[in-house]
Amino acid sequence: TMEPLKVHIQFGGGAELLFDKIKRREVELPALKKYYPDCKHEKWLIKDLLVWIKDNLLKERPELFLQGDSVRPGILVLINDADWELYGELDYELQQNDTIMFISTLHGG
Amino acid sequence: TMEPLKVHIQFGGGAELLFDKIKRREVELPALKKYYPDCKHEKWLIKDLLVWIKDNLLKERPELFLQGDSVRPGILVLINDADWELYGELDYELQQNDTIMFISTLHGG
Amino acid sequence: VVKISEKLPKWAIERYSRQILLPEIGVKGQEKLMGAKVLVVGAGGLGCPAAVYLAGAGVGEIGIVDYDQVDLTNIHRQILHSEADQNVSKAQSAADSLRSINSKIKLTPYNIELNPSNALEISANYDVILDCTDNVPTRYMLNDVSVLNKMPLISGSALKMEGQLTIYGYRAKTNQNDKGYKYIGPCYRCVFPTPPPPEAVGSCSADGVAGPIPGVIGTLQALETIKLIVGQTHDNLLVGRLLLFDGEDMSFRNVKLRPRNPECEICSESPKITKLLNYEVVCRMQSKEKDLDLDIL
Amino acid sequence: VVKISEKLPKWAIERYSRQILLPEIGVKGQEKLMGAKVLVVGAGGLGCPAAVYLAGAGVGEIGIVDYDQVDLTNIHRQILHSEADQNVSKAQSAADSLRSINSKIKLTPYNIELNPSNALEISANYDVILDCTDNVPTRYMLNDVSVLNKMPLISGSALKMEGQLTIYGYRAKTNQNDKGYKYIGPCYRCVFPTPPPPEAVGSCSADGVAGPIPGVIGTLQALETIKLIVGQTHDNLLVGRLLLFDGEDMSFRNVKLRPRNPECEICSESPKITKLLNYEVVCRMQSKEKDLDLDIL
Ligand SMILES: [Zn+2]
Ligand SMILES: [Zn+2]
Repeated sequence: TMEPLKVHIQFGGGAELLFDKIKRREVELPALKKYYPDCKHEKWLIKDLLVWIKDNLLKERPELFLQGDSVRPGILVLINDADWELYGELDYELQQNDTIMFISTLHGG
Repeated sequence: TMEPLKVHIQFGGGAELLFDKIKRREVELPALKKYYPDCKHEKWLIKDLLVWIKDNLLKERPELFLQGDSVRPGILVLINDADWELYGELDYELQQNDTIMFISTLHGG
Repeated sequence: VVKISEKLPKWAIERYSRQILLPEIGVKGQEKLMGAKVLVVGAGGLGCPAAVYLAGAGVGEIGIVDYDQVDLTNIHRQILHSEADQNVSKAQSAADSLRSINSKIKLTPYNIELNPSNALEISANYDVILDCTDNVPTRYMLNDVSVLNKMPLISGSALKMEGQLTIYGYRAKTNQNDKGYKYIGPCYRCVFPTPPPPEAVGSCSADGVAGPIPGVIGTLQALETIKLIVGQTHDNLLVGRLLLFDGEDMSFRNVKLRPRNPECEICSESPKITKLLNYEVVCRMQSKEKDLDLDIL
Repeated sequence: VVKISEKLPKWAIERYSRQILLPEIGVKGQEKLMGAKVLVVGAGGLGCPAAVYLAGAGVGEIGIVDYDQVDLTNIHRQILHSEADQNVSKAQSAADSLRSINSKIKLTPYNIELNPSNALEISANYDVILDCTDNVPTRYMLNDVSVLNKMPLISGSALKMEGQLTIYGYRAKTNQNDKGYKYIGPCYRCVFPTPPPPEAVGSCSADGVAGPIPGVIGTLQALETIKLIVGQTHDNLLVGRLLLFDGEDMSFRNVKLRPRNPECEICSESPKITKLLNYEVVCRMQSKEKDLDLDIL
């Protein structure tokens, strides 16, 4: 369908500082082919979302969020409250209304 | 439909002591007319659920859970994490997969 | 980045620097904290951790009310009292501990039972009340005090492995940051118009409590008090929301409460209750729950 | 209802009665608590509340490690230290406060820096480690200690208005109540195989922290430790789950972590790491984060 994909994006643990200090966002993603005409697959994967976030939301110091084609060490990615490793990490296919959280781990005491 | 109605019932704050100390249950309710042939309405309301709970789950001292046709003072009823007063209390019509919590308020310190 | 304040002395900026660094607090927030007066009712499992973090944060005046004396069975959770404080007034023992933590704030111990004849007057000296008590009649009384004196009530409770926390009687009017100028949160009676039957009420001495349970709730009471004082708006506070905590599996839940009841007996525009009542009669319960002799001894 | 124990003396049954009343603890649980040995690493914002509730609960032996001295800026959150303790060793100050709360337990202050040459030996005297530290290299070291010594690690952290808590290295084998006999929870390296870049790491002295934030997390560390000691099974513990707390709006979230990594460098069956490393080199960061001189002064 051409219905836009709605996902909830949340940042925490300090990761929100790279995104205008906004912790919760609701975003509507256009059809993937419209956004990335050269893309080889049809549906939004988390790796596409990371690029979209970098292009659209990331305000400063992208190296504090991304490293290579993934998130930097120390940021936990959660898909609907579960570690993205349980869902194939970068290759997870986004579903309508998913909540994707990026949580920077804390080390203070 | 004749599909059974599945609801999550949760007890807390001590209310679980009246229900075999089980805090979380998943119950399947039959068609209302089957269970209460004399019932005037078609769909399960919370007031019907209270009677069903009394008949099926309540093990002891019903007066510590029910008073008249409602729950006793000091028990908060929550429909999907919101106070049942926001949804018409006894007359709320149960929906598939609803979570209904009965939380006894605490007074200790 | 942080501006130097004209009102805050240098020692305060240094001492409280770790919280002044927070955008939520800052120099302005620290000034508000140092000008704030908080009444903590109950120097037990909730009141001890609540008061210690308020004193640490530099809240200008803290009153602590408790008529009881320190008992050895209290010490596992009432962290301002030590073994040497046995049989000492809890209010006094708590105030002494707090003074050793922060000599720059005013501490007033009230070694009395708060009751309908003294509660309005004592609490009128403060901006916020913390309900850290352990019984139903006192909880209804503190609610009515909070409404009659127009002070918010930060209400915590704990029993066995569970805790609950919310703020009653919040008024946006007193908070210049709060856009919803006329908003008033529910009071205890809005949500619980009728007291529970006495036989349904548990207590820490009869049913037990794990020490960290009131520890967590009391600490969170301090946090909500600090946020309230520095001017956080009601959507960030536990106003119209109740926090449920179950230590058995470490589950926390924020549930939405009903709004203020326009017919509420005490907080509506035309209240039936206009002065304090006899709460032991209203609730058919005693407020002084003296420690029971345990069967196991 | 509660049976009298042959092992527990009468004074202990009385003193700890409020928690013995809990079915989760009982006389058997109290015996386990009094026989348990817990190492608290860090006597700061997390370690103070954690240790106070462990001492209150009667944990038999508590070791407290901290190389640092009490500074006035610590006191708002490090509740075992008072103004008079400034420049005193934090480990000593904490142990003294705990002794006044409970003289029946053994307290061992370690006024040293835990490092790769002493960490395995010191921690081998204990059953559980609490990570209440404030820096990345020490967190990786404590994880490796926990795995090499086969001890669970109760790991808390706090910064600004947020806190995180989980248990690493849990082994069902050591818990006779746990049906999943072979279950082993993930370790820190299973979840975070690579340390974060140094420039992405915040600290309480540079970024600030509200006192009640480590207060809540440290108190919950004590609760998880108590539950672990009395034999709660891993589904009730924060094993394979991470608690996220945001004090800004009082939201709590339990999120599911990945399971143990069969290829983990340290906790797999054929580990690459078999002894402690130089963690400052591995993490490209210093562990002794000395308090910065603040710009605002
Ligand atoms: Zn009201
Ligand atoms: Zn591992």
